[in-house]
Amino acid sequence: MSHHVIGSVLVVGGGIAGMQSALDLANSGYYVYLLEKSPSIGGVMSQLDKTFPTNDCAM
Amino acid sequence: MGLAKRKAIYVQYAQAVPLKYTIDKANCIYFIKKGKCGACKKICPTGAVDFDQKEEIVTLNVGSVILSPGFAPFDPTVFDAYQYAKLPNVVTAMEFERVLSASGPTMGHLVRASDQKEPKKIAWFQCVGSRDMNKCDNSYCSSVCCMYAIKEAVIAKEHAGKDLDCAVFFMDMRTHGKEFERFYTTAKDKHGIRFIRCRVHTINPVAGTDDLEIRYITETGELKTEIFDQIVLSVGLQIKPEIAELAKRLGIELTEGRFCKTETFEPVATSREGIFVCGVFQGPKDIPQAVIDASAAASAAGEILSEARNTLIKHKEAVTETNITGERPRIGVFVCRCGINIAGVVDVPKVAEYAKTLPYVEFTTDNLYSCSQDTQENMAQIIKKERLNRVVVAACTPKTHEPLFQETLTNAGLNKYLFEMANIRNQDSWVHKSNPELATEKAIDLVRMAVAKVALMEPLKEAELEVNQTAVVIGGGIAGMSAAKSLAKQGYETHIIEKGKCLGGQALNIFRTPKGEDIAEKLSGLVDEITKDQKIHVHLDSAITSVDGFVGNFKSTISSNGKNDVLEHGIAIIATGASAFKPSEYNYGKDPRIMTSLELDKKFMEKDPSLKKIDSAVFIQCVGSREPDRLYCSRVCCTHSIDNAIELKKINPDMNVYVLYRDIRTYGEREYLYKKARGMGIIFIRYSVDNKPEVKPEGEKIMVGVTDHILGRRLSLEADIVTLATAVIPNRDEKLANFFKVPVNDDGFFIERHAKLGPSEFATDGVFLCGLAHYPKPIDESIAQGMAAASRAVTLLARKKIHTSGTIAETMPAVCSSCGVCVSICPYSAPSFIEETARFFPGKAQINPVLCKGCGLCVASCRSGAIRLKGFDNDQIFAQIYELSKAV
Amino acid sequence: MLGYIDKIREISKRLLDEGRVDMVVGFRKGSMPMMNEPSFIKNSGEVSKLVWDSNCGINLANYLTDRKEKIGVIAKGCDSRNIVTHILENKIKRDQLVIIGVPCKGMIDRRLITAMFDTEVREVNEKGDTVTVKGAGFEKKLKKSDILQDNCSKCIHRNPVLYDELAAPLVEEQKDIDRYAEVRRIEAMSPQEKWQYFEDLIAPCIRCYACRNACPLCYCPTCFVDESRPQWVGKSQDETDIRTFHFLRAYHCAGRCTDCGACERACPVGIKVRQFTSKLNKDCLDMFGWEAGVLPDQRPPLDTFKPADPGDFIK
Amino acid sequence: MEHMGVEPGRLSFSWISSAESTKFVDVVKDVTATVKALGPNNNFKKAADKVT
Repeated sequence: MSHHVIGSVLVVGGGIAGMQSALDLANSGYYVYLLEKSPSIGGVMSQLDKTFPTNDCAM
Repeated sequence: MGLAKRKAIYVQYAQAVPLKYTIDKANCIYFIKKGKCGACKKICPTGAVDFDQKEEIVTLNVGSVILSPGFAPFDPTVFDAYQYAKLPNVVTAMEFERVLSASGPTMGHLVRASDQKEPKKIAWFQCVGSRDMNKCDNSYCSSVCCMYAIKEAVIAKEHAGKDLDCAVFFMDMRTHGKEFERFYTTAKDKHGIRFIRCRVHTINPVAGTDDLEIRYITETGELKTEIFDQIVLSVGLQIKPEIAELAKRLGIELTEGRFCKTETFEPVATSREGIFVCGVFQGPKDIPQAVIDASAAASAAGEILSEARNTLIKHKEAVTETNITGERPRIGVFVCRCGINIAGVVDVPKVAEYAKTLPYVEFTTDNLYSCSQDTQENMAQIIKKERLNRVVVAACTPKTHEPLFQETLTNAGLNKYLFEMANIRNQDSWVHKSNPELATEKAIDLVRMAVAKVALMEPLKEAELEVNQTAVVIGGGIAGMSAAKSLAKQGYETHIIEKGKCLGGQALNIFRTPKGEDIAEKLSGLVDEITKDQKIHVHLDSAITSVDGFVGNFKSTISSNGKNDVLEHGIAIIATGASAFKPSEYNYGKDPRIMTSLELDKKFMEKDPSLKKIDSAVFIQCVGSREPDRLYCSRVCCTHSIDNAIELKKINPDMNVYVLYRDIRTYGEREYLYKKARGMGIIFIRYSVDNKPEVKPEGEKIMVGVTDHILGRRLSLEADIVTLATAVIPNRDEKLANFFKVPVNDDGFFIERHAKLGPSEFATDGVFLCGLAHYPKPIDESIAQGMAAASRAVTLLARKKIHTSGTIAETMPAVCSSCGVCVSICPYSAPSFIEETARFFPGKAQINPVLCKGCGLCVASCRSGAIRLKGFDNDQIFAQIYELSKAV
Repeated sequence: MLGYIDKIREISKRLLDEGRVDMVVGFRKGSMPMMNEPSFIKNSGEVSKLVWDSNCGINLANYLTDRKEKIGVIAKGCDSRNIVTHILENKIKRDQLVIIGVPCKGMIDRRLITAMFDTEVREVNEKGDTVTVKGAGFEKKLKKSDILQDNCSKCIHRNPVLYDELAAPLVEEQKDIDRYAEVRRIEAMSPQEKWQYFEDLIAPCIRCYACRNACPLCYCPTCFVDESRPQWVGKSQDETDIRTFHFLRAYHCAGRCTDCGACERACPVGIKVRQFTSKLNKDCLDMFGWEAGVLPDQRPPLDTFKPADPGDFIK
Repeated sequence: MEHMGVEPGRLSFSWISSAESTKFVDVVKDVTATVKALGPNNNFKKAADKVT
């Protein structure tokens, strides 16, 4: 059976994990659909004040 | 989150991407009262409000799906005893994050909700909605709450000052991440945060005040009553019901905790082929682990789609660059209003008008939003029409927007470095809101400086480099092999350099995974696959003896059995692993019955018959870990010992099994094992680091003395075997670190690019990291990181060509005095001396544009003034300073 | 000290005859008393020109910069330290050099002696620790230790740190010397007093750059004072420009200066220019335990970074 | 600089990460206040520009 492989990926969820997957795939030569329910991406991490250990702003 | 009022049209948060307003349909007058109001539509200057948008159903055909639907913080309303919904000063940790945040409802000012009073005493309650089968059915550990509670307590003290009293009430302190244990220790010792091992039952409001009273039992058994101003509930992570529902629709199996079910050796594969998972849906985890999984999932998708790579992506058409050499500067100045962000304070037309009077300025205008698509296109048209050869945009910060405007220049056929931004928003209109006149003056000064600088700008070239498509993986353990496998499946020639005689690394010494998979069997399958793969070349008994070159073009010498080979490769993955600590305490080495965890595993693997004869077994945790000179948690040992304890109990159910521990750290769904062990009658006894157990062989038995904290007395246990859960010690490799110019921390682990966002790569381009060399971790996490490192590497390999920055240092050999300070001081080894035999400027310094990062260290240290940083040249900086001095 | 001459000549002759060096850099008698000049001897017949006495204060390392031939060089303690710095800074290669080490007991201060007499000093001779000064109608014997150059009187590196041949047995180093009393005196002043002190110090400066030219460390192809794009320092006689010049010259010597005194010796108007550099020398010693040119295989502190470096100045 | 008679406080070094906005503001306020208190530095002006 010859099967046709589609060079695109659907990423469900635009939090830190979804964004990282999408970036990696897009930079590796795949077309990416990033699906996010809320009006902006970033997920829970964007609500955090600072993150350990760099105490960098989570933004 | 209900902490503050929000309008019906809002931006989710100040730095949201995309930074666009959205209408809250449930609260908008237009939607509630069919067609009334609509003021926003009338007032919007760009006509962006459209009430008639409809939901659209789009069907997508894709090759693979990655699920990263995230989690919801546990809702503690169900806990009557904590009265979360009733008491305003009982908040969740997420709400507390917002209070601490500078962009939050209180602008980062620490006040409690009921009366806006600054709290003097705050308590954190751990495990709210985690490790709990009574009030909710989340019996897993959420993995992240201990660490975030400590972080919040430390930051709260930073905000409110030393006098703030912070207390964390916990069951086990689980700081098992990289550098976490050190943070916990400083929080305790330096910041004076109180840690109290107790699960508090009830919160009572103090009548007549907004304060909260709690009662708890101290470790010595004393009942105490304490009043706090505010209580933070460290809520756990859980999967939303609609996600579980979605999984069901997709035919994906879930675990007991409603997380996506995965296998140890395929940590991001769901039970359905082609669908991968990452983030908290895969299991409760913190940010770096989510980032690792995310890259691993991308890699897994890439493995199955590699033949269709580059089939659907679109390439931008390149615009030919206009040659402006010798032209008189023709500067265009675009002043941005940023809606009312700038124009509300700064007199934008006045600034634009002023810019017209500056030398070489041929065109000025103001834009409503310079960053919007149509303005961008318009700007490109103007650049072409007015034959501009330098551009200044006075707007927001170059940190976020410079690349965008540079792209506009490129699209207009102009070298992207013929550009300068004046930050009249973040550094002007935002901070001088109350003083519009001075703000306008400052904007004028900033524009004048930018114009002076850009006039001296020259087009800069970016070096283009071919990326060698071969990969090298150093270390043939589980992480290294996973990385190699993933790279090979995505079509890249890969070399594994292993110093030992066979592949497998530490996994060879481990009996089984906590999920019950047989490691030896899985491992030999993997080794087999690696050896058979045509694209993978395994070099055993080998080591790297030198490395030349840089990202895309490394040249490494590999010595195997006395033979030296030179290998050219584009990227390198460091997976040099770690090994088990051999202790000198607890009489280890003096009696064969006192062994390390791996030695016990060996007995299991060999099916040692002596195991059946054991009546009593003792496990001692944290041997060599979490001690002053090795201040990190080895992460794997709690789960490993508990699993081995269970195995012993299975071999002989009458056996007495004791686990002596400091904190049990069975994070995530490993918690179930801990619960199971307790159910099987395995006895857990806690000890403290300043009162360690004593182990003495006495005749037939080994006597283990330990102080039981609950009973408050010294116990004496008779054991047939004692297993020491010893620390994971990295295979410290300073030489390799030096070859690739990558850093190593005090403990000997490699330091990644960014603790949160770049866990599987180094700051040095083209060098990646995975496995135990990064930090102790179990097999599933090692495999995920191996795949993640491969994924990060592929993003580089796939580009085939890379461009370096144009903003780099350059020497002027005629002025160079060859003193060598730049060669000595550069952290990237970019400067070197021109060969003595060269025709021009022998012995003078030169800078390799590929290695240079443009940090400017050499420029500052050159006594002869022979180095210039392109784009920040001396005369440009001086020009700016002269222009600035006109303002005074 | 005069006894050194024979040994120096003998070594130089041997090196030239054996072809181990193409030339020897040393001193010859100057046309005026107390003004010995550098001399480049290229054949062994000329070695008799070489001299050695307490007037050889010029730093011969200054003549090695960017030379390609093989050189024999006479080196006092301070010269040898500058040679070490030169090797580190890639100005000359170690294997080009045969260093003829001369343990030194200090050089005499020409300016101090001239100032003692109303008329011209015509002849200066020394024997042991006694220096005899003759002029029209006077003759006076002086104790050498009373008329040493300031830097020599405070020197703790009289013996060469690096040498291939030795012209005399090593001498005893001076101990318990307080080298930085003067620096501390200035440190104790108020900002206004400090400013005034340096104002007075540089008042006579004519910006002839003799200090720079005499300094073995100043070898840049284009000196910052000569740069015009960008112009780091104005070319005028304005006191701010003069001060900037002295500031920056001193900073360029930070961690490299051996306190050889060449700058001060060269100044035609007698400015104590070492006041600028000795503060930086003291700081380098206090902060990094560093003295320039003592360790032949270590980069100076300002070329390197170590996590333990002092950072108190960063707030 | 201080050794040569520039008052302490005119020169300041600080290590501030791009995330430490509050620290940056504090340091800038601090330095401005110190320099304002010291008044104009007449010493380092060209003779021609000196305010007398």
